[in-house]
Amino acid sequence: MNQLFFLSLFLLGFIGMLLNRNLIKLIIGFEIMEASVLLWFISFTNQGGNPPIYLLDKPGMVLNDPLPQALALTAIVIAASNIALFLTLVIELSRYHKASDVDKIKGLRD
Amino acid sequence: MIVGNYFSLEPPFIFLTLWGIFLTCLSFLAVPVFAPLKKKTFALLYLGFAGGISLVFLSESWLFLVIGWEIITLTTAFMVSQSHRKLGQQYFFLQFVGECLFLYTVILAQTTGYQKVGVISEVWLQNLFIVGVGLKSAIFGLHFWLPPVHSQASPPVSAILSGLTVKIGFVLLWRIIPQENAFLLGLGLIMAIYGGIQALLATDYKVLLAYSTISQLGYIALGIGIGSPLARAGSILHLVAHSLAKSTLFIGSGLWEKAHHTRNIYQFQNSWGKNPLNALATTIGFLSLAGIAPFAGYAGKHLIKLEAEGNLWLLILIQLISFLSVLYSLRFLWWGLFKNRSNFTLQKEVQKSNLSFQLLIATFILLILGIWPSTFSALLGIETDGLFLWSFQKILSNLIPLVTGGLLLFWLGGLSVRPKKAPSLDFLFQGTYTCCYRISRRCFQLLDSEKWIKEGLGGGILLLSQKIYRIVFTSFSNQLLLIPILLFLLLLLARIK
Amino acid sequence: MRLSFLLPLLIVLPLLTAFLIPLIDILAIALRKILVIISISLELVFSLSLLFYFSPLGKEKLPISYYLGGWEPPLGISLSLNHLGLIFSMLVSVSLFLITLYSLEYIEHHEGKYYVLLFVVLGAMQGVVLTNDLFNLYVFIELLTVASTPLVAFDRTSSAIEAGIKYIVYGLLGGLFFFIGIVLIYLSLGTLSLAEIALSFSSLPIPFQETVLIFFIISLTIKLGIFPFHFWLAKAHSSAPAPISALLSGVMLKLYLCVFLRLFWVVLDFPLMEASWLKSFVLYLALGSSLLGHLFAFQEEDLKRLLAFSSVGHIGIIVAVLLVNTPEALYGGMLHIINHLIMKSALFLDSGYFLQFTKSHLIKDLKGVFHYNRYLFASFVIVVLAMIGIPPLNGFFSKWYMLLAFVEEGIHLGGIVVILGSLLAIPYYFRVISYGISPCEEKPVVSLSQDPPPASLMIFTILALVVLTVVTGIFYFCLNPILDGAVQELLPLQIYPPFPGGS
Amino acid sequence: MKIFLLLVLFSGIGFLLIDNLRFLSNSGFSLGAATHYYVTQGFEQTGALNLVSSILYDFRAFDSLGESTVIFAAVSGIVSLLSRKTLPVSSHGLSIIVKRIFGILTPFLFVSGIYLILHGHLSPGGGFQGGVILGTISIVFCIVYGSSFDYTRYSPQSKTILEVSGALLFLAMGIIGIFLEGFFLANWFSSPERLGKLLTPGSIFGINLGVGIKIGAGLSIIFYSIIQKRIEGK
Repeated sequence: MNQLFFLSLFLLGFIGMLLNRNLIKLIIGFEIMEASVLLWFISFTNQGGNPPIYLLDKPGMVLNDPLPQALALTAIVIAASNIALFLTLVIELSRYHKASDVDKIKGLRD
Repeated sequence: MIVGNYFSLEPPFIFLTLWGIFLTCLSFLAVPVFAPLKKKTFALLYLGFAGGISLVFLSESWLFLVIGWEIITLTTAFMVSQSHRKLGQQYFFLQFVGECLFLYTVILAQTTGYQKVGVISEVWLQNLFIVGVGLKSAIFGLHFWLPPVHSQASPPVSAILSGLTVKIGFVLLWRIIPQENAFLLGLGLIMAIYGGIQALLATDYKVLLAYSTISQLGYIALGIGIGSPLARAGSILHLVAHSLAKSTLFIGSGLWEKAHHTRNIYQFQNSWGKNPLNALATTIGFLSLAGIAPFAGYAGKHLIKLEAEGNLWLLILIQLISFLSVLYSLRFLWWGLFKNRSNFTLQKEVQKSNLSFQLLIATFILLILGIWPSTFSALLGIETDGLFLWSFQKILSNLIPLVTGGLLLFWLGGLSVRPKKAPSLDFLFQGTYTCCYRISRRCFQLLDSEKWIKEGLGGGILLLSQKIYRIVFTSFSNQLLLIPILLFLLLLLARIK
Repeated sequence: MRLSFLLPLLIVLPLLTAFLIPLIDILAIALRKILVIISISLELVFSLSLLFYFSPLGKEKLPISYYLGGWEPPLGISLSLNHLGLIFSMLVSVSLFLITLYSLEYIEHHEGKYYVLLFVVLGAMQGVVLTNDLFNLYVFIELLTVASTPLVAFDRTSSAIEAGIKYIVYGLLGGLFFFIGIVLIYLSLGTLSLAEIALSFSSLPIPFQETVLIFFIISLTIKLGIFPFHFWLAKAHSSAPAPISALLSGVMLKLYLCVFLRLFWVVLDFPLMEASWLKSFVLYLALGSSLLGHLFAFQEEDLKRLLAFSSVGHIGIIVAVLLVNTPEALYGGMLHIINHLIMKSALFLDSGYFLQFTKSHLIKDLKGVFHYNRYLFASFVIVVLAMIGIPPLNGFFSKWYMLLAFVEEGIHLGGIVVILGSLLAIPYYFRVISYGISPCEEKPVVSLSQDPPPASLMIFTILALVVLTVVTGIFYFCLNPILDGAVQELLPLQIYPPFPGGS
Repeated sequence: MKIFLLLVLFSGIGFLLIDNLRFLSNSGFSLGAATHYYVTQGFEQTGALNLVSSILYDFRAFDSLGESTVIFAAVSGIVSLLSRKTLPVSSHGLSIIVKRIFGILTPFLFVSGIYLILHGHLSPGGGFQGGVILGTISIVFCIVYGSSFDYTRYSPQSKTILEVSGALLFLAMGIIGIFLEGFFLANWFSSPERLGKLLTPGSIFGINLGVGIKIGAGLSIIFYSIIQKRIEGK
């Protein structure tokens, strides 16, 4: 059931990316895809334990897997810098094309 | 993984290599006369050519064979483009197409299990090889490029193109086809007859020479196709003789063009007076081509005829072919050299040309080849004891076509034909192209018609690729749409077991 | 083992340089050039010393590995070098060395940021080649994307910005699919080390394995520009400045081929791919992509787009021939990787030299442009001949081995595509050449500057690449020991040669 | 038309994916060998209580190096793409009330950012998170006090120097590791016997600091690059 939710989120993001012809909305769709993957990753590895921080006064606690969280953190930062770059390019593009409809910008075709 | 770089050092190949280098030098000596400004470039190119020739003839590995042949193509293409750049490009393109055919055949042979260049016993592979070398060696059907290229290139280049380059394929066929091959036999017959008739009808001297090359190549193919040891010996002997004769004739053709300021054989005036040595060389060259007895071409043709004696139809056809070659040789000799001999005076300025030395050598060797063919056949490693002995019958068989040919020509008035337009590759490309265009126009009315003619040969592919480009490169969102489609396809494919 | 400290150094040195350049820009701009040259030369020296020690002539044996932070592979990240990595590391160092030298004279604005990004790209490339950890690989691939996007859009013209957008959208999607593959692998196997994945991947249920394969295939076909995803390639490669085009088309695509080789042959289950339809599907897709690439190049009127589409053609054929998966095929494919790198870099750099005299890149506007420098024009012709596959230049030998591999396995379509590719290449390159040398009455109409600028480094770079073209052609068998080692590592039914202590 | 195509495609993809990945939900997730080690012995080995931090900056510190280089590259790229003859947008900021309130709040923001960075190895947080908070301070300055406020006080050069020095600090930590422990990015100076104190984890502390500075400066540079308004003709 859980998987179904994240899968539908992923596909929703994908559909949003493909149907929207606005560049900004396109990247929002992509963000939704990315977020769904990360959410799935984190939630799947959550075994109902505590956050992976060792407390000195409570030894022997069950901790969640810390690795996916570290990986997700890295992936988020990477995605964030990618998107910053993308938005920069969109800003630059607006110097040349007032519309942001991808199909009306001829240069994006070929 | 490393291809063994083997070289075969057997007598025929060593002799052929030396012979090739000799001919290359011979035609290089003519360069200063025809292209005095580009001597250094030509020297480099001829050097490369000689290297390629030795690589091709000596190598026993397919890789080196292909490399050698491709070096030859490259150097000759550069030589041709020194005088005609566009022709050079077209020549290179055609040769490269031939190269691709040949490469594929070679790869097939190698994967079939023939790691070395040598006898191939599968007939289908032999036939594939015939097609594979077809374009490079002008086998009938793929010969269309030869007359325009050989007639338009500058004389020393034509000399090695016609004398050596087209022969490489036949040497290769000679190496790989051990027995009879009906396909090659048939092709050889057609080539010889077709080339002979075209040469008979030609009015341009160099075109005549080019067509006679096709005809003589047909003879060589015939000999390989018959396949008995003597016929094979005959064909390789004829190959050697023809290469020298044709080189001489092509170099001479340049001198004639300088002397007469035309290549139309009807307008040759007082040839003996203008350059007697060249006239002598041309005469002997043509007599060699015709296969008249004491000249070079005789030995090979004689051997092939000997082998054909068992088969009546074949013999008749071969006799017909020899008669054709006698006929066109005599025709040229009549029009070009003997018709206007009335005012025989030596003109100094043309006589001074530097080529006398090498023309003399060529004539001399042609004579030796004709009179003592057994020395050359021994060099080639062929046993021919007693086959070249003179007899009354042989002399008669030589005289009969000579005399009848002469009478026939006399009766026909020297067989004067209306001069034709010189063949050119442009014309050929356009011709095929228009033909294809007409057919395609009937099939697809909707294709944009005007562009086709404008763009030349590549137009069809160009238009096709433009259409595909426009279909594939639609809008950006459609391009992105392909990602889920492929994802879906792959997921589905993984399901199908 | 003594030399294994070079592995992290190969990655860290360019990154250090990249970090230092902004600082130097603020302190003393004049020092920047010196820093760039020293750093790139050091990188080359490190790489060459690796080659010297670990080539079959050298004393020591591959593979070697280095544990970052001292943690052994399941715990931490390790770097490792095998024959495949050695080849690609060498290629990256040498080509980046030449490209950097070329850029020193080519790039005229924002040089500081340009070199920062270039060195980040260099570090990321070395990282992709050397790393032995799946997630680390992903980080470096993303680093490549992030650092190369601004380089693609470096000219900031309309088409460059559009190219950047297209490039980054496809790059993001490719990265996302790669990440999904990593997530699937981690969730099922609980490890990220390539060697460990290689050992236990085939124990997973088959539909799951296939899903993972499919996600990686999609990701890498996007990154490689195989047919349905080739859209970004021509745009990006043609709009970037010339050295960056050479970098993208010559080096970066080869790098993704390295990832492709390592992932599918070594880490994931190649026999499974062979058993299902996936392999032949991707093979024929790549073949079709190759043919289409050449056809597109044939109709193209912009010189740089022509070169880029020709890259599509060549990458397609390389992928196809690698997927044939016989020793000859792998050998031929890797030989062509090396050769195409040299040739395409040379062509892009060469065209970059000539195109700086013109405003437009359209072929018909290039009339007489080759008269600016006859030697470079001759080099252009030589490289074109190599591209077509004329012996004894290097393109011929890879063509020969690829043909041999295709025909031996009975994939005649592949052989025909190889042949057609080189046949189609003749007219489209010759069109460029005949326009370029056609005599023009006045100097080129579109010329910006009448006198060619002094560009000795640019010329040196191009000539070096041309010399490499000829040398790797005639002495191609000198590469055999390393290539054979790499082929041995990739051969099927051979589990990844275990990294020492790796599993 | 396109919608229908997409619906069909995606229902197909969804169905096939669920079917293929059923194995995962059936078997559930279990810790791998590496993560088992992290969970049981990670804190003793590294001296960091926050296991995520210990993974990010010790076990897999190389990933973090790559990641901060990603940000570095993005900053360089954005600056190179957007740099022009620019003037800051002439905005005068919000009302005096907001300005005063943020005048009071900003030090607390700063402290919380620094806290997150310095305590990254002990509690939730770390270099990235703290750095982002530091970055937001400069964004808040822009919004509240007008765009020229921050721009005139802290020149882009000083931010660049901060960013680069953060990155260099990261590298320096790694390189010192070579000399002290023999491996690049090795955790030197860690003292597990004093677990739970501020300076226990050795290089993790330094790397956290470097990343924090770097991210803060980098985000601020990105923001100011993007909001710059282009004045035509200058």
